[in-house]
Amino acid sequence: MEFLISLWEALPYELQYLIWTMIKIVAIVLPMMLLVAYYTYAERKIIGYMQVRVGPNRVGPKGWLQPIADALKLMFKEIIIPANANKLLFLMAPAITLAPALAAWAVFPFDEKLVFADINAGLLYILALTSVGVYGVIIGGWASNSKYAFLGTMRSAAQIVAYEIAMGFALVGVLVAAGSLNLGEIIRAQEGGLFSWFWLPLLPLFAVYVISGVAETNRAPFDVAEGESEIVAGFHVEYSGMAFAVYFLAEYANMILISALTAVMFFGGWLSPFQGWPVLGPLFDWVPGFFWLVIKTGFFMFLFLWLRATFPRYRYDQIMRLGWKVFIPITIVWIAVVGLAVVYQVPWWFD
Amino acid sequence: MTLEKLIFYVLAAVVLAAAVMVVTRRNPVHSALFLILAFFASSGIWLLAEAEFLAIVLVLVYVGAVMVLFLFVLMMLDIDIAVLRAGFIKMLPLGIVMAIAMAAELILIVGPDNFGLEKYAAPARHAADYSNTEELGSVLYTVYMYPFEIAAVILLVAIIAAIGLTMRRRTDTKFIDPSKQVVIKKGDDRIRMVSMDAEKG
Amino acid sequence: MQFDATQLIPVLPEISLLTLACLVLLVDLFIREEQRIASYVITQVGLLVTVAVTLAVASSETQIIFDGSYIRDPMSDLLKVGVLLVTFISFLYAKDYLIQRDLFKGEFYTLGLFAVLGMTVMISANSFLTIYLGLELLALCLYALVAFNRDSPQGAEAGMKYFVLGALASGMLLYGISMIYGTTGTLQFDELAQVVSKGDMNQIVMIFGIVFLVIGLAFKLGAVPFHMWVPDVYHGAPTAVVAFLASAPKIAAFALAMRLLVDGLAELNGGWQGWQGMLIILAVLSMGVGNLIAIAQTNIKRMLAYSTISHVGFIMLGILAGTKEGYTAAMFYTLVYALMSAGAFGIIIALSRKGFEAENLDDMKGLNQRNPWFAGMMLLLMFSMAGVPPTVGFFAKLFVLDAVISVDLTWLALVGVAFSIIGAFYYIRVVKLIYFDQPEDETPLSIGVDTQVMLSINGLSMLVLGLFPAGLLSLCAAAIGS
Amino acid sequence: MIALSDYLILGAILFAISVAGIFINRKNVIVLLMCVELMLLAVNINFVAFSHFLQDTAGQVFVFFILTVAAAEAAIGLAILVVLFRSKRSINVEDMDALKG
Amino acid sequence: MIADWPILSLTVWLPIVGGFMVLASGDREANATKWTALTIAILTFIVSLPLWFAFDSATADMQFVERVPWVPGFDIEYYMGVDGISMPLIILTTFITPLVVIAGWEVIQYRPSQYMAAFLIMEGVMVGVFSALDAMLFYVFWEAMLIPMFLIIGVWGGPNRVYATIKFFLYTFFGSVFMLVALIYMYFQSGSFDILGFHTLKLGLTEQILIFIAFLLAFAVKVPMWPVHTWLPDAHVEAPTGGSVILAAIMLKIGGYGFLRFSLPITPDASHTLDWLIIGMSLIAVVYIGFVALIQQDMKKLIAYSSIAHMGFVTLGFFIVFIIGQNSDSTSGAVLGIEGGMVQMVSHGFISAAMFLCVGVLYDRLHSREIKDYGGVVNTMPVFAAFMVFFAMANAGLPGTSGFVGEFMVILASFQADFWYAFLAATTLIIGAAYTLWMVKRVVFGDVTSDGVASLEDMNRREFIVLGTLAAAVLLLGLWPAPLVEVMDASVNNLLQHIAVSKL
Amino acid sequence: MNVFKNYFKSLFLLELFRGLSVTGRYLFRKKFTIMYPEEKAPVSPRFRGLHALRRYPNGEERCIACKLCEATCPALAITIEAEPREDGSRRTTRYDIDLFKCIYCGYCQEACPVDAIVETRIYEYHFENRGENIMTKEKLLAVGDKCEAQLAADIDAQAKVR
Repeated sequence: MEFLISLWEALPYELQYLIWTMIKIVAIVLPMMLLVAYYTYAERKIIGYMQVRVGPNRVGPKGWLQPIADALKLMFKEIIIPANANKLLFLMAPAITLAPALAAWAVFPFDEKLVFADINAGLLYILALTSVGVYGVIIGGWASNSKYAFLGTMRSAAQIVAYEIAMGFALVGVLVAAGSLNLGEIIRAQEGGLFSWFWLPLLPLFAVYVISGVAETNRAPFDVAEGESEIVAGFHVEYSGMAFAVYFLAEYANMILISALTAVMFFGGWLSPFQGWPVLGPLFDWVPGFFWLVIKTGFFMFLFLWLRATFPRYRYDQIMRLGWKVFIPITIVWIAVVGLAVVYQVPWWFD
Repeated sequence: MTLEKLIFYVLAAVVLAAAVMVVTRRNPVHSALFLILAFFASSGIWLLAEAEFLAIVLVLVYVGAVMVLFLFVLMMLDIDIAVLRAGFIKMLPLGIVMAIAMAAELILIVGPDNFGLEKYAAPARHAADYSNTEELGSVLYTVYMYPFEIAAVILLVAIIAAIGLTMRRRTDTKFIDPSKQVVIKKGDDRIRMVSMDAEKG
Repeated sequence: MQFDATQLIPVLPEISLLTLACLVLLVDLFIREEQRIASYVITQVGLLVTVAVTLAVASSETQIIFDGSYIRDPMSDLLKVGVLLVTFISFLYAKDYLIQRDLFKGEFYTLGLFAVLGMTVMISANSFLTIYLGLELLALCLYALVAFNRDSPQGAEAGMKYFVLGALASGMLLYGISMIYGTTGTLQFDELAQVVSKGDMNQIVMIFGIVFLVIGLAFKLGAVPFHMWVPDVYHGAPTAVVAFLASAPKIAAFALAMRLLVDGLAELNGGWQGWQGMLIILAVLSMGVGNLIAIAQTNIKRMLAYSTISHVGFIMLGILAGTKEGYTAAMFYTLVYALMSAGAFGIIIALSRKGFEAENLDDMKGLNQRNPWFAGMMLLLMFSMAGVPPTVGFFAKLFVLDAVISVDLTWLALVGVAFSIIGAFYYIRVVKLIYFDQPEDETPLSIGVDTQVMLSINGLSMLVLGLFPAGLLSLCAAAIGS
Repeated sequence: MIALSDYLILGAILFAISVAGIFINRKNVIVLLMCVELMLLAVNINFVAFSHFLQDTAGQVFVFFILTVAAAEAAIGLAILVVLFRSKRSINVEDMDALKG
Repeated sequence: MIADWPILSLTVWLPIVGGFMVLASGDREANATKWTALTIAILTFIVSLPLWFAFDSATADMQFVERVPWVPGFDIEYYMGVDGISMPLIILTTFITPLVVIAGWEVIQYRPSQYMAAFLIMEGVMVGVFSALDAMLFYVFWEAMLIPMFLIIGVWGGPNRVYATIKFFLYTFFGSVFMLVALIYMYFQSGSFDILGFHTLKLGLTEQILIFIAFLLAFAVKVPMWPVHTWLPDAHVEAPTGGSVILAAIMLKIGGYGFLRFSLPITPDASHTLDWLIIGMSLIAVVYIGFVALIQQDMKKLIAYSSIAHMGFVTLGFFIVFIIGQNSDSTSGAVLGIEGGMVQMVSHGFISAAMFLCVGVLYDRLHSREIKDYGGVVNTMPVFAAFMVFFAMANAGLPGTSGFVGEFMVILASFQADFWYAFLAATTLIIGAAYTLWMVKRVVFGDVTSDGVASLEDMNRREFIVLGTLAAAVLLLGLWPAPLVEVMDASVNNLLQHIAVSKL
Repeated sequence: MNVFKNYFKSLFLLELFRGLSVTGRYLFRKKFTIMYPEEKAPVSPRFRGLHALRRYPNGEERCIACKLCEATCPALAITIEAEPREDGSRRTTRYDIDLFKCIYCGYCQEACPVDAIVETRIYEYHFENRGENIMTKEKLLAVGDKCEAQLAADIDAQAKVR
């Protein structure tokens, strides 16, 4: 052990820094992968339950090993590259989708002190990264050299770009209310228990953000990009094996990210819901912030599945209409309201 | 050579390589993708120049929106690549000569003679709590209020123009108004009874 | 900086225009097809109101507000009024054309008004930033307007060419601006002028920046050798759009040149080292190429495009003189040219009708037999463009030559004069077609009363202004000021 | 330390490449548009560098507006391109031959 | 006091405004339009008469002066006035115009209102040219003249009219723009556009020569002098009769007037230095063009060339003054040269107008100008033949007609300069007689050669009035030229004194 | 009023929440999933599973090669060839059903005048090689032999409605 420490100290500073960073990255990415795996399991299970079925229950007790089995299967499956496909791009595309979904976690505050990189423009960083994710879809669909994949790409790209605006606007409302782009600051601005969180004063923005998030990730009921009944499976129709698995991973990682961000932006991140309340507040003081964060994130992750189980797929023009003609005006109006409220320090939230 | 400098040179090399690819690639989609790469790399360079906000905005706006639009259009239009590149080779040597000449001339002007470290010392780094975004924001909404408003108008114009140019209302499509669909009640809303005379045999 | 509402008073014309544009946008959304005329009426009334507003806020002093982004001076007042009135005229001409071709949509007026807003912003710009934004606002609207007729391949092609070259020009301009910013550290014209007068910058970099600046400017003005887009745009765009494009934006382009070169860099106007030399080359080439190629044209819109190029050369002559008289002359020329151009295209529009585009020179044949009055108007316009007295075009040329000779560039004046003789040839060829040839098409002209009145005013103004040029000239002189 | 000239040389080469690109890609409209974007990028690098070394926000503000305008420009440019393609079924510059004289 | 009235302005603007009225009245009431036009033309003539009668021929100063600022920013003024040189030409203009209006009475069927208006506007503008004392005002009128003339030839001209009219326009436009540059240049030297101010302006020789050349380009084209005369035959041939008349009778005189008003007084030294050039060109015009006229088949062309030859006399008269000045101390010879040129201009105004009208009379009947199509006209049109012979004699310089006076004075002056100049000039009397009379012989005399000629009718009253008036004028001037000479005497003397002094 | 109500409903997404509450409630419902390989769902006597050819109790195959089933088969899955046997009776020499074509409509069963071709309750079968999808006469008879008791019972159970 001491040998190890001395070895460590012998390393040059840059290398130390690099290794530390690597370790931190792994510390975030690995649990994330695991979470994704079990999120897929949860999805199948929960949707099954809502459809009055039990869902996967064969692999392992209650089906707990199902995700592992899936992963194994996908890993050993051949990656078929379609004729005349652009091979390089075809293989790059899934990685491009996954990378931003994971990179966004870099600025995410898991707890008061637990942030990988506490940068000032955290919110912008996240917005920028999520906006890059669309390239995986575009490139993948285009490189497949397939009509269905291409149709899916077109749908998906238009949809993502459209909802990104509404989403961005919703976040503008948050940053106006919080007065900072730093995610930690945003959470700190929400201190004071359940009703001080931004979901209440920013209720319309919250709704828009959540729904846009669903649309951004191409999840039901906005999953026209996959549209199995119309275009088979959309942009990733030609993918199989590990390449497909990475897409899959990215989709779920994105869902988790959106859920976590919702928790941070509108539900006070690591803050306790009973903070500052007479009795309950002290009672829950011992609970670590990370726990609250997980609870909140978990709820929104559940919501994703719940929505999928409940609603039928939107028609494409309806999606566009909703995004452009409903959400964007709503957000703009509410940003103005919030702006006024902040300027005139309207009581309860902004005083 | 400091780390910073190393990063700069690597990024600069990436930008230039990507730029060369943009102009020489056969397939416009590849060009577009290389352009995205160039944007990414220059965003990194801007970070080195302490323009964090712009660096992120570059990625957000350009990579996230403008280039998506490019790719979207590029992919949607059925472009015959072979035809487009005919004559490319003929122009290439001339283009290279032109680029080198122009670059040489420009470098002479903007090179170290006029803009070296002796003339322009590198500014000190900002403190950790300095927020580039905040600084830009505060001048943007005060000193540059007027240009800011005009920029808003420009964006409005872009919307109007783009929609006006490309949107065509199709007369041959049939669709249902979803809001009407939703408010349907039992009974009279659903069906309409039409009394018709029986056809005479 | 505390916000002060009185600051907004000088900006009232812009505010009025913006309000108007948004109003048209909204109104147009909610009216039915057959009520579309309302958009037109609102636009025109609004333009006149804006003229009134501009006049109301006009004064002889100079105000710089918005932390140096905006300047209101006598020049801006006059040019704004010019832009607004010329726009009014061209919109009036355009109306019937648009109605006949199913192009009568609100977007035309919305985009047109935003373009006018862009022009006023340019006219009132006091920093590179503002002028760039104004320029782009104008340019974006024009790109869209050129491609406005979506079913016309020519229009789309023209729009594309215009767009690519316009964007290229913006790039050049910006590169020049960045150089100037780098070496002087300011974007504001008044501060720039101070820096320049102190000589507080790197001379070589400055010249270099100005080269790019002038190239960008030349692109926007359509000066040779950066003129390639002009004929194609004039040819391809709907005539109604060209009537607008060829008139009011020229005034804005003049303002652009004045603000860029004179407001900030006036001190650098020295011989071949400063921008004067560059402008001389551009001016001579523009006059030469414009006039010579115009002769070979069979399409009247193309011909007028080349004529524009040559007129731009003449306007540059006035600017490059670098004296107050020169600026006054160039301003006079610009305003007059805008009027002439609007009128000429007004006639072309009047000759067109549903299903028929008057485009070729041959379509002018025998106009005198079809409608002697408008033949007369076209005669006046053409002679004015050729610079034959007593029309006002002569005085425009006279003042410019005057300015050029006053700075001992007599050879340049001779060159200008020589090319205007060549230019006279193709203008009188139009007159020849109108008066001496038999009409190929005997259909009587169907022109609305409003167009008739405006065309008559426009045509006769050539004569009236020619007989009494003093008023406009003294306005211009006052606008250039001390 | 990175000198101002380094940034400017990068901008200059980028500018030269984009101009050459416009020259050699005269047939393909969409690549022309991309070259214009590259050109603006070069300008932006210049501005950012100047802004950094002059310690003046004006340059960055200018870049901000250039980005805004360029986005609008791209939208309109592509719209025109689509209109063009609809009517000609091609974006080859050589097919743009309706206008000459 | 009549001299205080704005007679010049009236003379300029009455026909112009009247012209626009005629234009506006349109062609529905063609007759009324014609009468209106005639009334205006005659009215203008009447209005212009005080210029002659109230003229003070004792002084060389400008009279009937009107001066108001026009474009203050560039020091351009509305400055008009007449002296002995310009006044007769104004009267000539106002005199000829009604005749032209009458001449076009029945011939012009296509848009008579425009035709009449063009002539009226033309008249006003030409009077403006003669009366302008501000260089820019002069230039404006000078160029404005082109527009109606361009239309007159182009719209109502012959089959080849488009070529002719564009050639006419470009030649004259080309010539005049260089004058514009010269004028602007002088504006910067003197600080105003006042022509009289230019007269006293000190200029170096190189400057003078350049300015002189600029003026020469303008005036030589207008006169026209060899070798820039080629537009004239084309323009004359293609122009309608009225157009030819105005062109020959008045517009050519403007060039001559320009020499007197600009070239000589403003650049005396350059004129002196380059007088060999002008004299040479004039003599070539007189002799060579005379021979060219001899071989013409077309009557109008013949008269056109004869006009060039006659105008050669005028320029000869103007520019021999320097040589005379060298040869003798007395200015009387020089005065004779210039006054001869002036008289020649006026007289040529009458004669060439009459000749063209004669051809017009024939052309209206047979629609041909070819000499060979005629012959024996005297048999069918005796009255006309009489007129034609008379005018031909005048054209040839028969003593007793006005043609003789001017030519004689110039030749007389030439003798004082150089015998050979005079000799060459005098030959023109012979050549002129040859081509004119030969034409008359072939057209008027002999047997009736064709059915066309046989069917000719003699002149009607309208034609008779026109030609009769002109004949009277020619006779009057030929027999009693003294008043005309007297009127211009003071001004010419003043001019000569002025140019005798070097500006260097 | 109605308009107002609808507006209110859509503004607050009431319909959506109702939908969510439905699925939310079902989340906690008791599941009636059958653990398939261990448990099986009851099968109706009319179930149309794998085909079978029956025999008479004496062992003689019922099929008389009337080809009614072949004629009626909408998917053209049945192919029959027949020739007289040595004893003169008409019997099939070939009776193939292509299970890839068959849509299990049961028309053959309906058409059969002698109740020869029937569909059994067998639904668990699979193929491992190409060609196994063709049920030949032998295979069909084998299936019939195997489940004759069940088949007879099912036919009896339906006798009233046939």
